[in-house]
Amino acid sequence: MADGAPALTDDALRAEVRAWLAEHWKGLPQPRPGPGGAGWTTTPEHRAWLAKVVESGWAAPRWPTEWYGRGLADHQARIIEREFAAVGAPGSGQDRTNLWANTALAYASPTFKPKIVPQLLKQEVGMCLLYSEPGAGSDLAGIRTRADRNGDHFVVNGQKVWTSGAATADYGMLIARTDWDVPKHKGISFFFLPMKQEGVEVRPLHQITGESHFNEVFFTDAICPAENLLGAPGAGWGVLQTALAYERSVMGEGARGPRSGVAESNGEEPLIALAREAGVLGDPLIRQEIAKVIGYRRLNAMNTARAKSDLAQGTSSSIMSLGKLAMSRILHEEARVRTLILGAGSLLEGPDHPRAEDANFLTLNAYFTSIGGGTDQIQRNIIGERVLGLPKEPEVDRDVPFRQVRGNA
Amino acid sequence: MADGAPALTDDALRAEVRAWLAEHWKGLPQPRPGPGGAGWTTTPEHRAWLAKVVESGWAAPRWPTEWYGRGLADHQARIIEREFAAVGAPGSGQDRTNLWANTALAYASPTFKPKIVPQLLKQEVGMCLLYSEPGAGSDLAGIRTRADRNGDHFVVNGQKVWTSGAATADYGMLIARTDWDVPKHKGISFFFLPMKQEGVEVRPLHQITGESHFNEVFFTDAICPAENLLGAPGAGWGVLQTALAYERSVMGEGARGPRSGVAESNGEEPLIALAREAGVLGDPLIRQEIAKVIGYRRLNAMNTARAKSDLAQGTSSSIMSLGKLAMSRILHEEARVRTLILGAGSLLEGPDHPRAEDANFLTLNAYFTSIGGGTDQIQRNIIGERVLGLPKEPEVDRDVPFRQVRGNA
Amino acid sequence: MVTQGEDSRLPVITAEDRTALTDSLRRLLADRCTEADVRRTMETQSGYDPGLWRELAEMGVVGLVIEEEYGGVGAGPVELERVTEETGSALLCGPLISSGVLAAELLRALGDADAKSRLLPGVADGARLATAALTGRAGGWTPETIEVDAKPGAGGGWSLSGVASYVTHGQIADVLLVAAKTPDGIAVFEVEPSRTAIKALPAFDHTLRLAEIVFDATPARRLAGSKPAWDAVEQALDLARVALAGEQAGAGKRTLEFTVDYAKTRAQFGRLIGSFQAIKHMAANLVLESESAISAARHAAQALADGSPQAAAAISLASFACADAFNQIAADAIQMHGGIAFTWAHPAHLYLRRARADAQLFGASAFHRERFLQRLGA
Amino acid sequence: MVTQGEDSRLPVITAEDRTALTDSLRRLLADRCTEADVRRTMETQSGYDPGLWRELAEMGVVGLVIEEEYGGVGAGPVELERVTEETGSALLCGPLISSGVLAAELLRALGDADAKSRLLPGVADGARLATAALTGRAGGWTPETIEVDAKPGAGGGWSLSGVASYVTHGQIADVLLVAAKTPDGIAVFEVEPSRTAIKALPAFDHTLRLAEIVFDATPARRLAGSKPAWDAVEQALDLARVALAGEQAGAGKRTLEFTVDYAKTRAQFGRLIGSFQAIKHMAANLVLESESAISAARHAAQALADGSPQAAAAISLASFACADAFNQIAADAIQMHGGIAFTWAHPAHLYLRRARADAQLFGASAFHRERFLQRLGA
Repeated sequence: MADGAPALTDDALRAEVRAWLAEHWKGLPQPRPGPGGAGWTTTPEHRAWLAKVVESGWAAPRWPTEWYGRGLADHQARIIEREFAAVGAPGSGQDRTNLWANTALAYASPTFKPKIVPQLLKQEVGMCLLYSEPGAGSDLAGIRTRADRNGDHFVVNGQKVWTSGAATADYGMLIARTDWDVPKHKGISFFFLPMKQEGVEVRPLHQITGESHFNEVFFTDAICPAENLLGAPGAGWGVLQTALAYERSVMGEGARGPRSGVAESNGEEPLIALAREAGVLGDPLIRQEIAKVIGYRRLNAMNTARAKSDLAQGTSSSIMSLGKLAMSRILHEEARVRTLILGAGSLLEGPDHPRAEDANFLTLNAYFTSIGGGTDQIQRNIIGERVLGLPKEPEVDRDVPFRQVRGNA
Repeated sequence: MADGAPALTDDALRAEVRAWLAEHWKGLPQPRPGPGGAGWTTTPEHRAWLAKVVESGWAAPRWPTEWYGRGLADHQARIIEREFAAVGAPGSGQDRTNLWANTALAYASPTFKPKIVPQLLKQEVGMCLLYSEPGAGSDLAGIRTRADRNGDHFVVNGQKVWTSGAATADYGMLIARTDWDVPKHKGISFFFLPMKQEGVEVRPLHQITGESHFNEVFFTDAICPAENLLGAPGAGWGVLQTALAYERSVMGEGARGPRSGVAESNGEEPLIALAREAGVLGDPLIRQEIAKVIGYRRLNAMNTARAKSDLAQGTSSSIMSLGKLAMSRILHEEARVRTLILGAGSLLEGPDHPRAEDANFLTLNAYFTSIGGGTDQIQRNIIGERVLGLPKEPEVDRDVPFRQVRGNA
Repeated sequence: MVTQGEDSRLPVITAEDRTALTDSLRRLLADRCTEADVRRTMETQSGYDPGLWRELAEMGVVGLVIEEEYGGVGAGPVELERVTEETGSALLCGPLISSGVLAAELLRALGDADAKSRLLPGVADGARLATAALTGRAGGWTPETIEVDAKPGAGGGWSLSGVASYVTHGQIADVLLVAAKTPDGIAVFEVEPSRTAIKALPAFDHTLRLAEIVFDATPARRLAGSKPAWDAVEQALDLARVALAGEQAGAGKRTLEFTVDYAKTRAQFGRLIGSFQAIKHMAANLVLESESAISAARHAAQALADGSPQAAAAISLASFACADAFNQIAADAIQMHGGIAFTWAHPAHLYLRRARADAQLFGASAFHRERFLQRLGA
Repeated sequence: MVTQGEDSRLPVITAEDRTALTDSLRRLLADRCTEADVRRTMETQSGYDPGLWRELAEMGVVGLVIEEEYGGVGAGPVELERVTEETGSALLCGPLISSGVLAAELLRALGDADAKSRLLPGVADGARLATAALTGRAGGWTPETIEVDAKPGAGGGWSLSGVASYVTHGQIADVLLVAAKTPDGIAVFEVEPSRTAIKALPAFDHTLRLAEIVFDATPARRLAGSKPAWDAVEQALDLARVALAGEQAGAGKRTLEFTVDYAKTRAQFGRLIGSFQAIKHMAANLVLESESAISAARHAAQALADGSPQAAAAISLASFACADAFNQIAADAIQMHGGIAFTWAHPAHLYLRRARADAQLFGASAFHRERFLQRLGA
């Protein structure tokens, strides 16, 4: 036991959680999960419940007791999560799933950490990611947003894109360059930037699909207190890698499907239902294509389940890193097969043509997965290098001061 | 006119060729073309005919008169070729198609050229290519066979693979390293190596298909006269590029199909005939796949025709470089569709099962096109860089003395 | 200049004429059909630029394949294909194929002299916009998909009832030709658009206009013809398919070009992204697709011009090859651009939308692969 | 240790037992089933190594899924699949699936107590080799493809006439089970191999043995069964498919491993080839294929063990996913090796040949995709 607390048996722990839930859990008004994991459920009742969970040590039971945890091993933490899940109560397992809180716990400064960690666990603050830039898409180490030290704070100037939730966020997890005279990976620092200030301007970004889920964010002499620096100055690349690992591991499960929300009949596979409705379920060619796509989806689910089971057994699994690439194929292929099923029907769009809307939306939005959060190409590099151990490409700019890197002159 | 000869009209030229052919062409005993273009038709009658064609200036009419040519422009040379083709007489157009003779004409030394050029045009000598090595597959500049100057000759040591016709060849076109202290492209020289000597050992290479069309060739103090050097010492890479350009431009047209030689019925597309025979021509799925493959074949033929027509009109065409990549896809896809058509029948092999033999042979032999003569991956590099003008990859060994290149220490 | 056979279209304009035409057209489009023009035009209700349309008509592009005696140029499929390579490349918005090709060729194929002399001159000079309604709500452009029934009425007139859909530029057409089922097979009718109920369908390709047209005892004039009407429809569809194949080939080529240009200027990881094999090899594969599409479209045009018995096979091959090529190029182009192409402001999605539309019009790839095989005797 | 339900196979050996078994098996195969052993064995007439076969039998691998009362281990699909991952990885030659799985499971599924007690002990201890002839010359492993007719004879006996083909290891079988058509539907018969004409078929996968068997009024014993005989055949086929899926997943994984190892040591252009994106990205795609195949095979095994109503769908999914994955891995592996893999001496083509064989046995991918969809209710 990390904190020297007396060891609890699994059964005793389970009984304790059940008793606590039985006493406190009364349900919540309908929860409203935010899009893509980046938003927050913001009802006062929800926040009150979370505060209670956090203070009782159920929110992050793997964490040490001084940080709202219980210092429990993974398998006991999972017992707690299962009990919460069984009654439908949210808030547990944040030591596994809360990107912001985990990053802050690991890297925040001694003065900032006590302020921000409970707020994050209780979801009292809105958050957004400030990584991508127009000039640095796949190559995050090539960012040019700058943060210059000025006494007890940093002054931030530059631009970020593909940010969701920026308009309502209290803080953004920001990577910015603090040193231009060292190689590109070494001059980056990681901040919790206060968003609600004059120097931060948020503009909607019009996507290929016609929607605007994302923002561009412009910084003009925005101020960030020095205590909001995570990790040492210039050590931001390492902090970022930790934060990205959280994201990638969930991206294989969470991509968006069709937009229309047309109810699918009786739990049948959506593609089968669509083909039946379109009167082409008897087409042998279409049947093969449908089988392939359903197959891809199920294989990905099986891979994810196997990875989780490996993890639960203490074996680290490399399968998790495949999910994003698999999902990219699933979405693009499903879009293709939906188009095949609809035929000329796919020419249309708009609310009167929800099936076409689905197929066309998916066709475009699939790029959100195959480009966003690291392109498929980057993902293949990662799998090749980290999973298979294949050698890296010669990196021409790895040891060059960033000022001298092509395109930064 | 290159030689100041009086200009002939097209009609006069056509009449002259026709008259000459009418007088001399009596047909030949059944010709036996060698495999893959590397072998030779070797009947005495055939050689006698070729000698007559060469001496009359029809073999290489674009060449200057002192080299058996007539100094004609391309379009007049084609008139000659068409007249030869019309009566079925071989031997013309070698200024366009004879790899060996063109290479020798361009680069052979003043003393060697007069000996070798007529022999090559008359096909009195057998030839083979000595390029690839076990350690240098795609990366021909990485060869390690060495040729060391010793007075009036070079001493050759090393090993080559994927050589066809080596057992019967009189000369091999050899690339070997003559300087180890300059970057890898700069230390290579190009030779016409006499093959019939003690220092040259030829061993059959057993292919994936079970056949042995290729050899490994081992050199142990083999001797090559210095006059057999083509181009300057160390300038072999440039000679090689010229020679390779000839090969690549024909590879898109000349890949091998099925092995069995089962007669295809009545000129019907082979895949249609196969599916009909197998009783699956009504299968909608198989029909789509057949259509795709026939489509690929026809598109490639159309591309080739368009490239030739562009060339004939004096426009240089980049399409030619696509043929090899296209053929690779055609062969692999045709193998796949043949397998699909045969189903369980594809489990078999041998003379009693010629259809299966075809499908399985093609499955394996398709790699001859997708790997041999530069892999598909190399071919995509070439198209990307030379056709599209995309930037090269950083080449880590381009400027490094060959002795210091990885794997050569 | 014109020597036009009945079943084959002999070269009627020289190669030099053709080059001059495509050169002027390219210049006009570079000037008047920029990305900004396309975006502006596609947001208008009519979906075309009347000023540009007039210029195209004056240049002979609108009446390109219409016989000279009706005010056209009298050119053939080969010239048409080269022209649509240009208009496809520029993403031209408007009824060029609907009016100048599909409807005009249907009139020509039917051979109804009266209809031709009444209608073709206005189509050729661009003053009137024509289209043809040839399929029902299932799409497919086959006789079985027609959902309009024709009944003979009094005085030689007919009346139509039913629905036609995916009618290209139906909402702006002055002349409407309709394929309908009669007791003695399919026939083609001329209908006054104002006598029908025309509903504009919202198209995913914003540069396209589609309509659904409802007929309810709508008076119609049956067009005479020397061959079965569906044969005439097929002839018109085949010429439209050649035009569409050219459009796809030209648009695919342009998409590849601007994508390769981007790969030559965008740096990541300290290198131009075009130096990475992931990008370079994708581009190399697309060159093969793009060049094959051009070869296929031109070959189909030539086969049709020659009156080759293999023309239908060549056209279906071009239809699926060009559709598949353009779709793959447009899709990969977005991937190769990365995040920047995921925005509304980037032109890549306009080409992808066009690619998806073109892949459905006048028959999708699976249909054409099947037809190709049938025409090969399988 | 055994608690075996009728329709579901509950875990009968612990996870620790399973790990111990696969570990010993892996060691045995590493020692006795090297590439050299495979090449030697595949050139023998029988196509298996009797000494190794005895050791496999002693280890319990041959009788793995045979009930304990007949000398087997009484394990289920989950253990079987883990075992065939190992044998597939090593390219084991021999009748493991034919005898120990397909024929043994068919006897179990039919439930003919007499036949089971006569035949299974010999199969379980490896002394007798069994196989099942379940399809005709069209292949396919469906009732329609059966070309053997059974007629009742005197004294309760039957006689068979016709042809069975693609009989795995038919030429070395001591026990031959045959599916044949009777007037009252398909039934399964036991036939004395020496009473038939067995022709060895040359297999492209040299590690496999296939036979065509001709019956000409061949005396046969009809096996009793509590369920329709084809249901029993399907049950046996499904277990064999799980075994085959495991074999494919294991072989695919191994192929990828040695290919990646090659890419880590082979230098071209002054770099290890695995550093080129062309190679690296191909390998990354294959990791997804390989891991998906393993997941699919294991999931199918578990579904069958659980007696899940979704088991047939899961098995068909595994069949096409594993076949397609192994084929793609084996094909790309050759490309990634370059010239060296184009030689007879390189093992890559042995895996490609196995991949092609496995992709046909007991139904090809298109068949399984169709069956998968049907089992999903479509």
